[in-house]
Amino acid sequence: MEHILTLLIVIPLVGLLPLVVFGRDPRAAKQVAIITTFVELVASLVMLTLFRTGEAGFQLHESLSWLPSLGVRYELGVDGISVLLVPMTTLLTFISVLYSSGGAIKERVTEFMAAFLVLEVGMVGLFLALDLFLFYVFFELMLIPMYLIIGVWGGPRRVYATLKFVLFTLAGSLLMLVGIIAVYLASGEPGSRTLSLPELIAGRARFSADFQFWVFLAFALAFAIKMPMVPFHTWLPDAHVEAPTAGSIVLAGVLLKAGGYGFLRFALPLFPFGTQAWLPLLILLSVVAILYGAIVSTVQKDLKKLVAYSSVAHMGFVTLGIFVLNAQGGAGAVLQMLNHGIVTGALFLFVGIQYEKTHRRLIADLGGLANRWPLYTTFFGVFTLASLGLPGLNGFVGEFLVLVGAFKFSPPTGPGGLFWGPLAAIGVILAAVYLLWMFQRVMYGTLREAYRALPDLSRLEVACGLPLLILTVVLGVAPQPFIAMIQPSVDRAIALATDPLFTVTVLAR
Amino acid sequence: MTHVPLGAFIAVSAMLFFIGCAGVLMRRNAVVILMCVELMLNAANLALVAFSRRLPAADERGSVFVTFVFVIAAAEVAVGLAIVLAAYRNRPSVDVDEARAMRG
Amino acid sequence: MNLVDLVWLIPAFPLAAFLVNGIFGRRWLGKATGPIASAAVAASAVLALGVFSQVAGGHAQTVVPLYEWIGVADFRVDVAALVDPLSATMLVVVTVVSLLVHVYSIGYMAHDHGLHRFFTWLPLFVFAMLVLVLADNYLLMFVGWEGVGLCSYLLIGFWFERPEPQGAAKKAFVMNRIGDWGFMIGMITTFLLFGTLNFTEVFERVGIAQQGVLTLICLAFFLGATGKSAQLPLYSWLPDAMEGPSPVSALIHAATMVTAGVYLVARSTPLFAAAGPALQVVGAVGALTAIFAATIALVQFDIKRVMAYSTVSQLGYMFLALGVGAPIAAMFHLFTHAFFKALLFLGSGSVIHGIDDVQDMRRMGGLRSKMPITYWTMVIAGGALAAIPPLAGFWSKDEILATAFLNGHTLLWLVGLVTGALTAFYVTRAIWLTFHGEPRDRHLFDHAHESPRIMTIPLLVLAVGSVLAGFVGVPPESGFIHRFLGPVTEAAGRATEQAPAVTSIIALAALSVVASVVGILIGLSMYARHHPDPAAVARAAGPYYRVLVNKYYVDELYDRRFVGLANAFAGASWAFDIHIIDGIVNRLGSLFGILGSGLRRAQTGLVGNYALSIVAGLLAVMIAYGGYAAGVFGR
Amino acid sequence: MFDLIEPIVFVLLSVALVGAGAAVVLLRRITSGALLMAFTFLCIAGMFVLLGAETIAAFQVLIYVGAITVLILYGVMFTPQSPRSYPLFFQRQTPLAAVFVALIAVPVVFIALSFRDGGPPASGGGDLVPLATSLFGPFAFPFEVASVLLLAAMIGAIALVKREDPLDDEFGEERL
Amino acid sequence: MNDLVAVLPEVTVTLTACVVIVADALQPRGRSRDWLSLLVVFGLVAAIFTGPFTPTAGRYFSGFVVVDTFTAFFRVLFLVLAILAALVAPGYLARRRVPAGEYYATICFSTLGAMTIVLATDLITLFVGLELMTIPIYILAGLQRHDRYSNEAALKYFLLGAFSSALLLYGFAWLYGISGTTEMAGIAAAIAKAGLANPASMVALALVTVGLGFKAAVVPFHQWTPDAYDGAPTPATAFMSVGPKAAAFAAILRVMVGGLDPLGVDWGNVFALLAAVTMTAGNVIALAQSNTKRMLAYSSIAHTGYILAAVAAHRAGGSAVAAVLFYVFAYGIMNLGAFACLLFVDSEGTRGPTLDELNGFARRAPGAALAFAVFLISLTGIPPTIGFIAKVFVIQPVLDSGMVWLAVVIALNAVLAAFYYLRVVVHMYMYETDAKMPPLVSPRLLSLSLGATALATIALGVLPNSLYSWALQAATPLLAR
Repeated sequence: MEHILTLLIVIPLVGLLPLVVFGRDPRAAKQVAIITTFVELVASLVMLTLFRTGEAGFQLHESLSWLPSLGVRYELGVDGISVLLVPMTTLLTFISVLYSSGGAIKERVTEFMAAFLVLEVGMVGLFLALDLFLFYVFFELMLIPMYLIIGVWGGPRRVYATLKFVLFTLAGSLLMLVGIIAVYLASGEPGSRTLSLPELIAGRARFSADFQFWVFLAFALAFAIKMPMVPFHTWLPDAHVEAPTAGSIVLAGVLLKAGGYGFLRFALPLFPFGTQAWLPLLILLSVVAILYGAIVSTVQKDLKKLVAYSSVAHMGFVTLGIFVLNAQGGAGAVLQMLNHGIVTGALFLFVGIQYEKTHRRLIADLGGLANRWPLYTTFFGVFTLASLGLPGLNGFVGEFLVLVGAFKFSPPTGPGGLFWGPLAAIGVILAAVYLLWMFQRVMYGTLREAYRALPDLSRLEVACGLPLLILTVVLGVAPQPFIAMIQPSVDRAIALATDPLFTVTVLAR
Repeated sequence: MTHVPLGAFIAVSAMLFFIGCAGVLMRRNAVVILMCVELMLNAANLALVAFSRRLPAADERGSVFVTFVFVIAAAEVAVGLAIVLAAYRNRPSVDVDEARAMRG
Repeated sequence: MNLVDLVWLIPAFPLAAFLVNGIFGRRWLGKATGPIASAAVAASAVLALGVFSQVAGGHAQTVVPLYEWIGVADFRVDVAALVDPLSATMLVVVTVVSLLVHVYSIGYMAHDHGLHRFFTWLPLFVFAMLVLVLADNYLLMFVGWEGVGLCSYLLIGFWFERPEPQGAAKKAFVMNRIGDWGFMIGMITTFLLFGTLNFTEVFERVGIAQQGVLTLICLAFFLGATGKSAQLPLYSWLPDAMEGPSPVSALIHAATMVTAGVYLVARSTPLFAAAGPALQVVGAVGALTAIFAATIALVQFDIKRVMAYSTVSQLGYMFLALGVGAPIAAMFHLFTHAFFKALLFLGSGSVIHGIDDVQDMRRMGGLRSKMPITYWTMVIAGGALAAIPPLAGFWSKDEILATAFLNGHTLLWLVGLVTGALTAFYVTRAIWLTFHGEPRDRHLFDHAHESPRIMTIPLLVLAVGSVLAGFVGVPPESGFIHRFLGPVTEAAGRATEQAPAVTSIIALAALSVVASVVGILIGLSMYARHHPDPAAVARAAGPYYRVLVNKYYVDELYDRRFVGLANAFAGASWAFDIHIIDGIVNRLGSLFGILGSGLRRAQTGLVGNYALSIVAGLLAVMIAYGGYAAGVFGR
Repeated sequence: MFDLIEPIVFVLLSVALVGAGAAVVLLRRITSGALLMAFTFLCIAGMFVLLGAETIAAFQVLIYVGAITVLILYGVMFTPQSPRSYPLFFQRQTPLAAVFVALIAVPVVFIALSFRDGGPPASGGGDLVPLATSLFGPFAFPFEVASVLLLAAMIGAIALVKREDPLDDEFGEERL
Repeated sequence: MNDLVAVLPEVTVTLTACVVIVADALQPRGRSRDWLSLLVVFGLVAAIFTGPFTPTAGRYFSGFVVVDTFTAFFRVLFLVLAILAALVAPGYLARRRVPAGEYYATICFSTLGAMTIVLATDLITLFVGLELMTIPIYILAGLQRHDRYSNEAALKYFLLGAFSSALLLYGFAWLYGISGTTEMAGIAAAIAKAGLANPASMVALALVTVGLGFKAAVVPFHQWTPDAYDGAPTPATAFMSVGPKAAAFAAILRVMVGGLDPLGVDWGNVFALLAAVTMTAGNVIALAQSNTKRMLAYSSIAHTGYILAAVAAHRAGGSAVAAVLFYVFAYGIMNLGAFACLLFVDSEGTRGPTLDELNGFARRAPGAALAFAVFLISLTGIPPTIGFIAKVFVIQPVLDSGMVWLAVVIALNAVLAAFYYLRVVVHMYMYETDAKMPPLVSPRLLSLSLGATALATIALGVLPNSLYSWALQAATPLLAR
């Protein structure tokens, strides 16, 4: 049990073997993938039970020497920031695989499942890695499978979309790699250098002010592209529109979280001064993302594009919450990541289901579905409402906490919370506008003849949606237990980022 | 008796070297280019021997080097001519400007 | 046993009904959904009355906690109920009216294929409304607040296959959201100021804040109230909301939800009282809305729209009351209004139901004989609305006007008085056009029929209510309701009022009665004896008339101008996204392509050129070395 | 006046050397170019003698003037060119090339003059003994490698020109 | 006697070459010659295993041959590359009627030359080795002698190669003139005295830079590369794109770092500039290529740039040299693999497949496509492959020596490279094949060796430590001073 984290990383790899062996038969491949991801899900829940709520530090810590000549360690651990994201990841992966095995993926099933298992390794490892280098490896490991998933099983413009996705991500991450190596070199005298996060935090006083300034920029660029923050977001709509349903689910549900997670886990604690230096810009971009994403969403004609742009807005709340640097904002940001993963993942799932049936994604081609698909309408409606932040559903809690944090935000210079807060709050109104409008145009009105024969949700589809539905309600009605898990670690991260003494000492040098 | 200074030898070798160099850049005939390369090698030889004979710490290394250059030059010419011939068989021309099927 | 501790059962029943009907309704329950929902609401109504009686029996104000909802650092919000006279009153109003509407709906919706949906969402609404009422902090209240908004959205759009309901529903939700923006800002600033969102704690600490900030907070909250309670400038969704089924209009858009705004402000009386200017804004907006809506109501022909505008105007009264520092009067009017306005809606619903779903009064007429019960009950309700003593409306409205006058807001009082006259006129007009005179549509008339008992009984009950409800406020200033709510709203500064002289009160009452009577008489003379003939008046009025018929062109302004502008802006930003932001990226990509094919040309395939580039390179390298050696490029 | 012999010889040799080299580059008739090249090699050999490296001079005559020149003459013979106008012997880039070469050559030649002379050869007399001793002593390894190089070149050259399969026959017997 | 033992691997290689020639001669014409490759492999493997028996670090042949960790590292690298080149060849040689015996022998000779370079302590041996490495490559390029592309490739490579050799030789001559010796150590000492300010050493240095830069295909001395790689028989291309480059960098390290370190600051900056230009030009031109073989040729230029960056960062000491060694190794196996993958799509009359000819490759030959994808991803530098680790090891010294701009240039170039590498994956996996596709050939030997190489690419990407620490050891002799 003390190696549960390693187990989490190994399970999908183990699943690859039978996949290769029985690869010839697609049905076998599906079963293997489903079983593997399910075991992984269970394992992650076990991990959740082993987690001790209320502790700020890293738990279930594992550390092995991996690349001593570069001070790189195979170091894993979870804390409040990551402990909930991992089960979310495994759940979404499981659902994606489950749904895809229902016939959404018709050709090259084995390759698809293999890609998904590799992807899962990357995603889970990302949230567990405590060594910068290891983190980077997992960060990049997610790239190729997703590249193939979009490019091979995607829509008509898939090649353009997938290359765009990869190049954007690489452009950011490679600069981050330079940053990571710079951190390694600055981490100490030759021989005593390291990339392990705990040690780096301990010795972060070595990082001079403008070192932090530049390296933070390198990190921030990578994360901002991954989030994505305006103006680095244009890869997202294309990628989502072209990606197969399962791809969209994990892309929106998990990959986007890598950015916010990276900020909170690495950028803030390591570079307090860099954070302070770039804070105003990042706050501005966050609020812009919130409003801009919402405004652009209102005029989208393609269902997936609309949800994609709404993601931009929602991620804006995450970054806003992170960079206001206070308890409410931080906790809200993490919750928002969790909720966005569940809700948007679900939205993409159901858009996909709808697309499988009608083969239409243009909102104009749809309408009146509520007549024939009461069940579908219910699911889709609930997730829409959650996405627009209806109190009582999970979307609200995160956004509201972020708003509280935003109002509290009081920088030494420049506009403060009472300026940003209300602006960000407008995003909530706009969300209602574009999401409800979308919902009406798709669900209300008169049904087209062509769709009369289409069946409502199948058992499989309900099975995919139900867990997410339950989580949506639970997290909305009783979020406190989860907050209790998140809180201490978030506070620690923020304390590290705002430690006034530290900033002084750095500036002194 | 008066000696020709080392610098003079080197200067001459340099002249010869760059003459050969110019030849490589100017002529079209593969064989002539080969000749020019040989001129350059000889210029190098001249320099080497001059150094080896006239340097304060004179030793025979220069001469040894030159001997090896002889061997290498021979090998080079042999192979070079073989290549030119092989090409000439497929397309009877030794004009290097006509050998541009691959470009870009 | 202590019912107050069971207060959570009150919302629990409707919630249960919602879940049962929602999950099993479509497949198995079908028509059974109606009785189930009604039963649930009945149960909570009984319980609510029990709680009310206990509170009335002097049970101290209590907080019934359920669990901790959100707790981050100093930001802590519990799910807890605050039971005090104010919430108790609302409990009764909400549950009782809801019960009646539920029962009525069983008949009214009997033939609708979406029956189960209707009886899924109606209890959900009741649940949300009860949460709103019971909440002991702003955030929880906000949950109910949004919940009722959602339900109203769903129920307005109940007949979602037709385009109008969709538009109306969306309009309602979005306008509410605009209000909610204010609510949120108010809420969060409140938290920043007082470090809590809990009502009682906030009110205790009211002293620490200076007036300016408080005023801002209150205005923010009031923005929320205007959205919910359809006040200027966010009123225009309510008339459109009439696209929903009549019972919905009665319950949500007359009796309960729309009064949430009033409730919010009444709840926050201590805040508003401490923030002077805010109250004046509230009063002004209220008065303005009152007369504004009343004038529009004068010329409408859709019976439900008349009622809708009258609702807007009556809500205006309530805010006027709040504005002049008479929250009790406001609550009192809220209480009575719930009965007679619900009755008016259900009545018009019954009419519409009786003449297969026609709403245009110009096609009605002479229905009195066909549907007597509906007629008489509506006459009573109309009287109450027109504030004819001793009907309910008279007492509450008269108290509002009296307080306004006595507190020195003469202008507001005058507006209220005129509005009273107008109200009397348009209600007379509505009733006359509907029930008296010659049937204007023979065919409809022949098929007209009285509604079944299940619908008429609720009408009767409400009629009784409309007659008697007023007496909780008798004698003025010291009736039961005043004694009951007094403690809640002491902060409202009633102390400023010297105990008013009875004579003055009677005088004012007399004046307002006169106003109403005048209104009625004009109405009768115009529509009963065509003297002057309405058409002639309309012609005479000319442009003014047209302005009224077109509701001051506000809808045009909102729906065309604003929406159009917004869409244009959004489109522009998307174009920006595609052509500028994404364009730059793609340009960059193609740039490298061009660069590449350009450099390709350097690869001429000519050995000579290659050799030359080597020599050129040699020269460059020599220069570079020389440069570094001479330190030209630095080291 | 005898002590002026060496400079005089040097000057003559240099002039001949440079002149012949330039001729190789500029002359149109390839055969005569080859012969001039051989002449250049001879001059170099003369230089070697002047420098007191008789053995190297001997090698120079044997290998260059002998072997290599012959090889090249063969090469010239095997690859006859159709007659063409003089400019076509030169590449289009000739002027540009001249400029570049000049740009490098001029400074380099001047730099070359800066090498300081170490006086007369320390060990007077022939260079045969030291050469031989070092070649078969310390430089044994490169010596072996060089022999392998010759082997490799031989094999390669044969592989490139030998005719075994019919494909080669489409090119005229008469040429070789 | 001890001397001979010291160079046992070299002797073995030579013998192997001779045996192959004889065996080839004995074999009657028209009979399959595939077994020759196994013969070569056997010999070369033997050579690898003789390595450990040679007496450890020391100088032999009266100090003109040095055997140290540096030598050992490169010996193994060269032999491994030669083995792979021999393994992937047979099918192609048979199809295109390329003389097999000569092919293998030539590879052996070239390898011997490369090994000589790393044994050298003085310019003479080094130059001889360099020529023995290069001249067989000229032959190799032209070995498919009925193919005019092959002829042209050989001709261009030879003429330019000879030209650059002359430049290099002249540079060496001047170095000798400046220092009065041909031993690196001596040169180092003398140069340290003279300094760059002395114009003569400046000229010498420039000539040497150009000469060695040409062999390693540094822009602007690179233009022979695409044409030579493109025209040469594909297996030969696979070999010449890695072996000579590795040898060239061995020479650069021996001469520049081993010999001219005192001037480091001066040539370091120039090399940094050259590196930046090289990687950028290589990548940008590769973007515009439509033929896979030619694209890979340009990509190999880009990789030269990355390696050169590490050389330029030699101030960082051991980590820089180790980075060069590691990268050369990584580049060797992944690039050779990538070129060899082209052998699957090999149609008469063409040089290499165009991108479109790769459409649907993943469906037609899943295994080969996967291997190719792995090599491409590794060349891009994405984990978990050796290519990624190699980039990391390069960036580290570059940053360490304070050349942040160069590190950023490397990063951005990697993005450019990703575009065209992954575009190949696009064609293989995301486009459907259409009719009139050239038929696929899949010799078992080729598939096996490529599979093994691909596995190695990933394995060394996951567990690079042993290799890197070996590289670090190998770096020490150069820095001992």
